[in-house]
Amino acid sequence: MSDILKTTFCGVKFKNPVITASGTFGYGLEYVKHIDISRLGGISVKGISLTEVPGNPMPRIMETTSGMLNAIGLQNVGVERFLKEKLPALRKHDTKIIVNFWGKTLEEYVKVAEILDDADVDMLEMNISCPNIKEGGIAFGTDPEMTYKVTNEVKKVLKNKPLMVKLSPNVTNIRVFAKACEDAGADAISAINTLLGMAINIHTRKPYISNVTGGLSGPAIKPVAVRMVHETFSSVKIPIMGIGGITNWQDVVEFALVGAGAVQVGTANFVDPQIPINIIDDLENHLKVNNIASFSELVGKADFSK
Amino acid sequence: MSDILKTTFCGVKFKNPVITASGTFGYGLEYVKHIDISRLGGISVKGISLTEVPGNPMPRIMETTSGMLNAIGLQNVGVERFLKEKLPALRKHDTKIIVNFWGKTLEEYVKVAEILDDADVDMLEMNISCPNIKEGGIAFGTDPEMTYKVTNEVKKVLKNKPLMVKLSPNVTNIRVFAKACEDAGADAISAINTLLGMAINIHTRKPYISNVTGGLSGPAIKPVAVRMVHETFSSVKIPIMGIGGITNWQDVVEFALVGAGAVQVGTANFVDPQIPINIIDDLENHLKVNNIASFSELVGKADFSK
Amino acid sequence: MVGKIVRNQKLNDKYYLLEIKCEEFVREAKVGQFIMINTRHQDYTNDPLLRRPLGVANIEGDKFSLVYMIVGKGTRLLSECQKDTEISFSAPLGSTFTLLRKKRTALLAGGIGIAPVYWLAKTLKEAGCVVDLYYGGRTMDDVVLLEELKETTDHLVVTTDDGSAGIKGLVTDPFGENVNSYDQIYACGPKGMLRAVSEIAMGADVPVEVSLDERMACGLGACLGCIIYVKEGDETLQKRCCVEGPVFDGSKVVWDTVCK
Amino acid sequence: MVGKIVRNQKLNDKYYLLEIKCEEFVREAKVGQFIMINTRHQDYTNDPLLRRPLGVANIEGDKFSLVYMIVGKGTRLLSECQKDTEISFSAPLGSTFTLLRKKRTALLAGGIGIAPVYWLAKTLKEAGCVVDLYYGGRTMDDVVLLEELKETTDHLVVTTDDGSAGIKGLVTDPFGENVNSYDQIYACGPKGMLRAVSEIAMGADVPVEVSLDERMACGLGACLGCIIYVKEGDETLQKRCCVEGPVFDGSKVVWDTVCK
Ligand SMILES: Cc1cc2nc3c(=O)[nH]c(=O)nc-3n(C[C@H](O)[C@H](O)[C@H](O)COP(=O)(O)OP(=O)(O)OC[C@H]3O[C@@H](n4cnc5c(N)ncnc54)[C@H](O)[C@@H]3O)c2cc1C
Ligand SMILES: Cc1cc2nc3c(=O)[nH]c(=O)nc-3n(C[C@H](O)[C@H](O)[C@H](O)COP(=O)(O)OP(=O)(O)OC[C@H]3O[C@@H](n4cnc5c(N)ncnc54)[C@H](O)[C@@H]3O)c2cc1C
Ligand SMILES: Cc1cc2nc3c(=O)[nH]c(=O)nc-3n(C[C@H](O)[C@H](O)[C@H](O)COP(=O)(O)O)c2cc1C
Ligand SMILES: Cc1cc2nc3c(=O)[nH]c(=O)nc-3n(C[C@H](O)[C@H](O)[C@H](O)COP(=O)(O)O)c2cc1C
Ligand code: FES
Ligand code: FES
Repeated sequence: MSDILKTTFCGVKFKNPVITASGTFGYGLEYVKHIDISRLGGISVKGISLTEVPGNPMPRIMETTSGMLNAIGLQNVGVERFLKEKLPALRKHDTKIIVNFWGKTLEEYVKVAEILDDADVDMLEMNISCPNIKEGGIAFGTDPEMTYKVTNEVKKVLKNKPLMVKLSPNVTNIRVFAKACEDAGADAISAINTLLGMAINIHTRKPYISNVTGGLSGPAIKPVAVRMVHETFSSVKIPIMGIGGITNWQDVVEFALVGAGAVQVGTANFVDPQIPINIIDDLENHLKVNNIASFSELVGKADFSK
Repeated sequence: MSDILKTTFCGVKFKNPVITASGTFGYGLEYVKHIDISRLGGISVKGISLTEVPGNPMPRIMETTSGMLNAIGLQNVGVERFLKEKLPALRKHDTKIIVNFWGKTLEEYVKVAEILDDADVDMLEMNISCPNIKEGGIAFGTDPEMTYKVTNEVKKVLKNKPLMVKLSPNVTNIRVFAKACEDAGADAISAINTLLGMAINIHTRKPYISNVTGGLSGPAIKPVAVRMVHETFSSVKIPIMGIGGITNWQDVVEFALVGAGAVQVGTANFVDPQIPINIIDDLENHLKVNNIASFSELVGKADFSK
Repeated sequence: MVGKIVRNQKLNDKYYLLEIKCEEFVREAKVGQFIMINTRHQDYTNDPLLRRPLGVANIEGDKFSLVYMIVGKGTRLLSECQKDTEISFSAPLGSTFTLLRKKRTALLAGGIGIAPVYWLAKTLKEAGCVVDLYYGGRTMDDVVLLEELKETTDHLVVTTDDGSAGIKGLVTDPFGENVNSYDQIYACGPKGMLRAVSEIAMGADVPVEVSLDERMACGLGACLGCIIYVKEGDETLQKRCCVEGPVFDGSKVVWDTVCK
Repeated sequence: MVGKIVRNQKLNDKYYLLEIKCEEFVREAKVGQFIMINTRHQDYTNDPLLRRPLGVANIEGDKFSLVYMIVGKGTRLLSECQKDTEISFSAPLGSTFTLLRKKRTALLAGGIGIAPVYWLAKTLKEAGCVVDLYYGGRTMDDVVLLEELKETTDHLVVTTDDGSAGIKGLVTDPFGENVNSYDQIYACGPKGMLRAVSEIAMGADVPVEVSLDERMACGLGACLGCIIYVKEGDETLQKRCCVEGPVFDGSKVVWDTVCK
């Protein structure tokens, strides 16, 4: 392994820019039997909250054309159990750990952040964009003032860890939200979370997802994600982690060109757990063959001249 | 052909609820060589404006995973030439004609509507949601007050024709826009137009679409469209025409169950011009086999009980 | 893992038997486990997107078999795969049936539920058990591989809803009459049937293991899309069908949350 | 329309020849036209979504041929289609080459541009024309069907960028030297080449027809995705490559808008 993929993203040194996305990679450990997770640039773990959360009733997932709907409802073991039961084992693998977290209230966001700030993790990713829970989450992510407020309050208590804020695509103008995050002191932005979608079983006439609506992810949404990363890149100076429908190295280059300093692979981990590893190998090969000195040379280099 | 598919939608009597979507069916005549267009419930023609419009520079289209991007830029012959050169030939076919129209300014919207109100067409569909033009269009469709205003002004001049307003999915809350239309006197709503998306050619590093961004359509977006029709149905009483990713009769039933009183088939016309005809045949068969007396019996009948 | 298709045999209009050669897989697989299989050309099409869960139905030498029913696009694509092409799938996944020696066992299969039961019957038989198989389907097309099953069972009782094969009626009826004569019950099939079987077994105080189906995205415990609620003492716990399952203790499953 | 695959022959690692039987199509097709072809199992997968435009490369009896180059997922899927399977496509689409009798004609093909030129050469030859074909490719793999082409041309000049087959250099070089000896020029290939050919022909005042490629969604004039700008008198008009094209008068195309 050469150094060509090494990527510094808001101060954190990743061995490569390919990170597995929150909610699609469990607590990392689930994949140990299937791939060598220490090959990954990093892992963003399943969204953690102050206390254990059981999530939504079943059914929670459904495949759609080139995508899937999910309404897991942020089931997680809570921050204490995560730190005690999951993190130590995960830390044995040489990869960066990003903790995706959320709260039902402003106070909860701040409290979880405070706890994580002192934990042995590399970066925090604040989820204000989960479409599948009633309280918190999306309510913070679809109102620019709330976005500013939660980012600002959380930033105040953080002494050690960089804060990345994960944005929702279910808004009229993502630039406004990106700007609110930057103004409030966020160190980075990740985009996008899932698009709100829905599917009905025409035989039972019931929604395929018990929560009625769910988040749409996968290759189907990639064009929307690329557009939103582009819009975000053109409105803020802080780095952006690009997410949405990535399944191969070409997709990663596409996101980099519109401004993603690193990327997350989500649904593709279900399609084949080998995909992020393949992407890393193929990306390294692409850079070498084309004499591109480092991944960062691609970032924001799309050519918009006529 | 039996009567089972006959559908009255805001006063207009369609022989069936399957209409071809604006921009995907030209002025209707292009398809005459390929299918019997008189089989269709109706045709929504390419978006018409006051004067001829050349549209955007090339390239204008690109395939994406299970979808496509387009930025045609509303190229059209203008309302006068449409009425003189296209409509008479189209009228020879026994199907309802919906004229999709737009303006660069409020005044243009009103003027085109006034002209069409006296023309031999069945219904008007006001496009306030095209993402591919700088002036007009989307500006009216992403601000609820503008939506109210343009709908209200256009409604004032219409004496003969029902007005359907076509909504954009690129908003935080489509319910607000649907309500604005209803309050302003719209007779129906059609949803959705395309999602704003983008794709980059990683070899040239240029956008695949000269306009940089384009509208995403096709099966990829169906879950978003179904969700938005559901949200619209739960917030207004006027009828809704469901659009987005429909490729078969099952999709039509799904849209009907969440509240679409009729549907439009768009990108699927490119996939195979035979698709709307197949849908009509299959839908009729489905109703018969299941002893459903009419299409309208399906509308809004999704079961949201737990 | 990657294997080579040895045969992809149509059993009838609905059912197929797919035999795949893969030494590595055969070494690891245990009875009751399943795989996530790619039904499409992975590199250049994304529809269908996810892999599909299928139970391991048999193992022989360096080959394993799947039995699948045509349901939607994934299984239809699978049915078109040609002999000798390579196909990719996960390592064997999930929990296993408890294997017993020299016991009296009843196996119940409903429709495509025969897949894991087929291998289970063979394994129990080899371990000296008495193996009675109660196998129900909607019509005669839903009961397959009867010749093979006769060889690996002591009694084979077939039922169909319409009486087109075997006894007319539900598979739980003839089973219910004999439940007391068994040391262990195993079942795979529709959830309603598994619930009924579990209730009969519990009534007779016979241990029962069921193999449950849930929609799955990852198949390896990461997505939390496949939750089954299970009682343990006073608590109701969330179990992942793909890791802690698909085989569960039928007496502990909270059936009201599973059957809807 | 639906036809049956007679053969899907690999010519080399990049190029395939697909022969399809369909009487109805053969009756209607004219030289220069193209089809929109389904490259996938239409009912149950939507990726790739759109049909792909391919030029008609030959017609013989009740069969027609396509020559295609592997570019992306559509053409890759096409290359896997088996003999005897049914394949669906549109009726013949678009404009045609102007057919002449007993004239001296030069045909130019660049790479996969050979597809419509192949049939054109045959047709002109049968009409008593002198047919000189200038055929250029990047390497020897990009010039195919040479044996067949020799039979239907009077002179066949092959060029490659790297000299691995024929003359090393651009196809426009040997053509440019002879341009004055022709009554009519026809060309199909990359846009840059078509522009160069058109400019050479215009310089020598010889009429030139070019067959242009644009991305297409509908192929029948409805989507307005395939616009080509063409001068008529003082006006610049918008033409649809799929209806008014793909064959255009090379001297009228506004090349600055086409080549980017
Ligand atoms: C552990 C396990 C073992 C299984 N073993 C077998 C077997 O041996 N043989 C067999 O024929 N079938 C088996 N099934 C069911 C099989 O997975 C589905 O029939 C199959 O996924 C349908 O896919 P499709 O693309 O044909 O249908 P589609 O309807 O197109 O599938 C759409 C989506 O729904 C999911 N889905 C649909 N039906 C089911 C179902 N019953 N269970 C879970 N997910 C479903 C699919 O995975 C996919 O994501 C098993 C399921 C599980 C969970
Ligand atoms: C009128 C016409 C005639 C043609 N005749 C032939 C022929 O005879 N033989 C042949 O090999 N090719 C021909 N082409 C080009 C051929 O259509 C493309 O190579 C093919 O569509 C690529 O599809 P893909 O899925 O393999 O590639 P992908 O890259 O996956 O295609 C993605 C999208 O881009 C479009 N696209 C990609 N390249 C082209 C291109 N060069 N022109 C137009 N659209 C493109 C595809 O249609 C698709 O929508 C013709 C094109 C046109 C317009
Ligand atoms: C099953 C599932 C669970 C998810 N859970 C979370 C989560 O807990 N927190 C979060 O921020 N995003 C979550 N996401 C969103 C993903 O991290 C990612 O933003 C989204 O899926 C788009 O990327 P993709 O198309 O590559 O999947 C989840 C997505 C899926 C499919
Ligand atoms: C090439 C193209 C052109 C379009 N032009 C118009 C238009 O002129 N006016 C309009 O209201 N919608 C237009 N649309 C949007 C469609 O009518 C439809 O709302 C959208 O494509 C979603 O439906 P689909 O997924 O079935 O295509 C266009 C769509 C496409 C693909
Ligand atoms: S299928 Fe993902 S956790 Fe079970
Ligand atoms: S491809 Fe649609 S108009 Fe030409």
